[in-house]
Amino acid sequence: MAVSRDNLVAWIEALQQVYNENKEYLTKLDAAIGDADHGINMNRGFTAVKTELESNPPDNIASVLKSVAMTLIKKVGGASGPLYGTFFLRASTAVTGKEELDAAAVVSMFETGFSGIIQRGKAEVGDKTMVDAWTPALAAMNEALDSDASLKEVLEKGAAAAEQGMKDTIPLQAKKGRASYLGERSKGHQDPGATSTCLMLQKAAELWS
Amino acid sequence: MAVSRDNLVAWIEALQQVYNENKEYLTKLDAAIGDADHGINMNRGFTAVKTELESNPPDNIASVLKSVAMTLIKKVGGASGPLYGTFFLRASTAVTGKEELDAAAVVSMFETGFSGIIQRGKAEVGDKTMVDAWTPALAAMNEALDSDASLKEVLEKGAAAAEQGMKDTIPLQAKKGRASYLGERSKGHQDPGATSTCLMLQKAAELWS
Amino acid sequence: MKKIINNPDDVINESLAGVAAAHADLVRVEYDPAIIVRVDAPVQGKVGIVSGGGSGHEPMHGGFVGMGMLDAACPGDVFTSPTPDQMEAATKAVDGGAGVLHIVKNYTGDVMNFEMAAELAQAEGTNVEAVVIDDDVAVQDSLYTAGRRGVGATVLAEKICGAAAERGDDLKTVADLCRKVNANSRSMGMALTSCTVPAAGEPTFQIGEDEMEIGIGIHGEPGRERMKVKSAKEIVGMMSEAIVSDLPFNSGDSVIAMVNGMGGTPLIELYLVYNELNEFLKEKGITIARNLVGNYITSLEMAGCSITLLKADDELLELWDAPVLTPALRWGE
Amino acid sequence: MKKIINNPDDVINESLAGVAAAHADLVRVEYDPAIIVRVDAPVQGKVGIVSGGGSGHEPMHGGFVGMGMLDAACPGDVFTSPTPDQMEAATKAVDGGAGVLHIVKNYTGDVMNFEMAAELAQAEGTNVEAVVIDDDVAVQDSLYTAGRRGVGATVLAEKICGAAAERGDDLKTVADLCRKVNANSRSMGMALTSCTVPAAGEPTFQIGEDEMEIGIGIHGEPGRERMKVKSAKEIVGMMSEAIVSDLPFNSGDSVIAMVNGMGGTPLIELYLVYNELNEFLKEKGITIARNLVGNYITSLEMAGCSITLLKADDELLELWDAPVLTPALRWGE
Ligand SMILES: Nc1ncnc2c1ncn2[C@@H]1O[C@H](COP(=O)(O)OP(=O)(O)O)[C@@H](O)[C@H]1O
Ligand SMILES: Nc1ncnc2c1ncn2[C@@H]1O[C@H](COP(=O)(O)OP(=O)(O)O)[C@@H](O)[C@H]1O
Ligand SMILES: [Mg+2]
Ligand SMILES: [Mg+2]
Ligand SMILES: [Mg+2]
Ligand SMILES: [Mg+2]
Repeated sequence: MAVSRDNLVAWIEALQQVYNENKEYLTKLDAAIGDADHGINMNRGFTAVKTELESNPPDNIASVLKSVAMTLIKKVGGASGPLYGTFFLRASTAVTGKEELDAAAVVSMFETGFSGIIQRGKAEVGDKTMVDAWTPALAAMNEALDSDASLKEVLEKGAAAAEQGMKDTIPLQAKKGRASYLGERSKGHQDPGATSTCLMLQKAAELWS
Repeated sequence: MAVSRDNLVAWIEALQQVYNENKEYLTKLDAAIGDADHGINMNRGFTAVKTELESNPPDNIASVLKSVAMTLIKKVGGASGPLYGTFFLRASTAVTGKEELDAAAVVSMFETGFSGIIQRGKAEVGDKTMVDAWTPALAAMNEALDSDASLKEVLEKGAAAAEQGMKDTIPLQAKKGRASYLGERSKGHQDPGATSTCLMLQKAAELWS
Repeated sequence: MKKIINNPDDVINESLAGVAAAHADLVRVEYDPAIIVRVDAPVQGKVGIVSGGGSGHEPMHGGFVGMGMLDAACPGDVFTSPTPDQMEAATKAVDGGAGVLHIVKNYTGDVMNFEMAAELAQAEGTNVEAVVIDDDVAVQDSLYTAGRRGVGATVLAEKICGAAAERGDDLKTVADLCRKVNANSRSMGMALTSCTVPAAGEPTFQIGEDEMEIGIGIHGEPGRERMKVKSAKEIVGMMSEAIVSDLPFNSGDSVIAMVNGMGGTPLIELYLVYNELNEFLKEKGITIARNLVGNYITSLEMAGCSITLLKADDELLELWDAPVLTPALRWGE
Repeated sequence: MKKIINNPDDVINESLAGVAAAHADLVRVEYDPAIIVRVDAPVQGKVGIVSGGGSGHEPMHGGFVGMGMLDAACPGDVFTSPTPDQMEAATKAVDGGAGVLHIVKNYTGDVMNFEMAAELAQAEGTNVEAVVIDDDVAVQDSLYTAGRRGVGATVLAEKICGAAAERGDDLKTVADLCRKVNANSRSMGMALTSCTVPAAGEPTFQIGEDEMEIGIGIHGEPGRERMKVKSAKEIVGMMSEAIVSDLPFNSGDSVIAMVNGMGGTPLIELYLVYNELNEFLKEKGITIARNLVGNYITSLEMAGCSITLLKADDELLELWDAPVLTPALRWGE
């Protein structure tokens, strides 16, 4: 399949449900090494995103992403607001004018969005952030693309790698974000932002197939 | 027996131990219908009393009582400070110049002290205060005196009546003191001040025999 | 018990030492007997104002000692009335020749101890008047009982009488003003949690995770009723209705309103309560002319709040607005 | 969860409405996006000062808006950085032509959101400088991490920069002063209990009846170490030692000292802590020139306290003493 504007909107709207259902879970993870609000932030953000998409439906893929970005930037705050906001803002620039996204275009969209996360947050792999989910996910997706996998296969590989990356954050000592204040004590806990990223990719893999 | 200055001091010093041992008990009673400090107050007061008697031993019965009074007035505060303080102050006026107290003199000492409690606190029988322990105790002691009982018998009758009076405070609705703020809800609890009075008389009955 | 203290027996003296070190420009502290005195006391020719009560209600009373408010405060043990010798020492220390007003909260202990102190001071030639504050509508008033408790109105009375004394009013005038403030004030409190007296080491009362106590006293005395925790709007409605109907406060009245925290409730909630109170009074046609929102008369670390309303007129507002310079309250000049 | 609130989602707006109603003489409140602005903003020709951060730290920042301190505050959700559109609106509202200083606490979220806001405001022609406050010695500083957290020094920086802006200093001077305050300040906090974020409904962390957390953050972030509750003297010793040795503060230094309550700790304990701090510093030959004791930068209803020291010189003391008129801090004139 190729991802249309409506497929994209369906994904975003599904994310609202995902973060609503995982609100407590993400918040619990954040309570352990942060300030107990990541689930609340993501849920508030995507609830606002859904409302905005419904009341002002943008008519193409790039403008959907831009609307998501602006809402997240306005409504989330915290670290994840500017990070995911910048992600969607950048992602939209990768798909300007496109009516449909094939596997390569989807990966390029994610990749461009991810470059915004890096630029905004300046985290590196191993810092125990969402970067630790995105990095292996993008590597896996690019590898799958290289072997001509279908969109579904590409996304499933990406989601699986994100999940692994998310789990791999557990032993890490945080270097960026609130968890870094804990030093050694941040070890042994899964990063909430890596978890919300993993959920995002899992939903895409589930829907775009 | 007759009560000498030393017997009096022995009683007061024993009261220090009594209130120390019953500190939690009296405070718990006060927590239910007051402000959770009656045991603390009595213990603080009689600890100071004992220290003062040891460092400045007064040489006669009246001056022992006066010393106790002044210390209680200075160190206790709350309702029980002025009440017991006035009690001992008045009691001392009833024994001026005496070297020994027979049964009648002991009862007269208590009775005069008690009149100070009434004057200071203006409570009546049934108001759920220490007055409800003193009133039956003095009645029982006077009755025993009339039938020529020994000091020991007089005090035992008094202590028993005080105990009954103390228990009889349980169903009462408080009209005076902090417990009165509770209205109906003060019913079903034993009055802490009646309890400290009962302990005082019990100790006298035990020691002066 | 979790507190940042050393020995429970030393809490008050060590805390007083902190006050002395922090506010040497405003007050001086004496320890035996314990009193907090305005740094320039006695002010010659000015009526002295003394208040006091159990500790654990900070900033009341020590935090209100200074220009335009109290001349001295007597800190008792936690939740226990101070003793006559403290009150006598305070009275002497602030007697500038124009007499001394004792502002006494209506608790049996406070009243009796202040009575004894007034007798002592008068015997030594100081003119003393005492006014007893009893503004708590949670308690049934009656001639045959100890009457209502003194709570939030004490803060308002101390501010207003302090201003009157500062402008030179005589003892009778200041005392009458105190009675006027008391007569026109009503309060009510509520608690979500108990407090723990340091020397007791355990919470004064047990309360369920979903319960609150309406009509609580400032010493953790049980209140009117235990009930499930309600919304802020309902809580404020219950308390305000009881207050407004008691005096009563009527449409067209102008009030000084205090939303007071019990010590463990954050400011964000107190402002939310103030918003509800403002809405409630607006509907009744009552206007808030002045307000205080914060922790002024507390119960150690108790979570909860109280509301106090004082029917105001031009005289009271003028005295309210007069300058005050104390550790806990300052404005004007 | 026990709080005096209505719907958890409405806490901030309803509390802001209370602030607006209580302090209409000092501030005005806007709701979309949410900002608290000095009533006479923009002050022409004066550098505007904007701060902000998650809510739940009241009185910071909204309680510090007014003459001599902040021109505007941006209240985020509880413990969540505000959003760039709030910061942009605040920046515009206070721009009197002399530029605007953003005082930012060093948290990834706050820093990134303020960065985005500054880009937006600068794009529209407002001159913006941002200073990041990072005074918390509980956190290891390093080039490779997010660095230290911003805590108590924020209050001191807001007061001092506010005074500088009020006397007419230009943007660069005010920003340099802010950097100077930050460079000379160190803080550390501790907690006895957790706080509960209203939307989360449960305590942020579990802590035993006999435990405390040293080095806690103002959002309930775990600290340096969990240990048995110690005496006030030991607690103050641990925190002060960490603070003093970090800068370091030396014998002969004069400091502005803040003993800050986390929201659920009563004033009686804070003064006791101040007493211990005063003793500790005296032994080191360090003098407290000015102090603040109270709840200034809180964590909802958390029980605990923090200590902040700022090495003071004549310039800083003069700015500290300059008049300030805000809901939570006022003196001078
Ligand atoms: N510099 C950064 N770069 C990338 N991701 C980051 C960075 N800082 C924090 N994060 C991510 O943000 C997550 C926390 O988000 P959230 O709880 O919503 O914000 P806050 O920490 O402000 O409360 C972390 O779990 C981490 O994955
Ligand atoms: N007016 C009164 N007359 C006699 N006894 C009283 C009066 N008011 C209170 N009491 C007694 O004082 C006791 C409480 O003493 P205490 O707890 O030490 O003081 P406080 O109530 O000030 O905390 C009550 O249990 C009651 O017996
Ligand atoms: Mg978080
Ligand atoms: Mg009591
Ligand atoms: Mg008491
Ligand atoms: Mg946050």
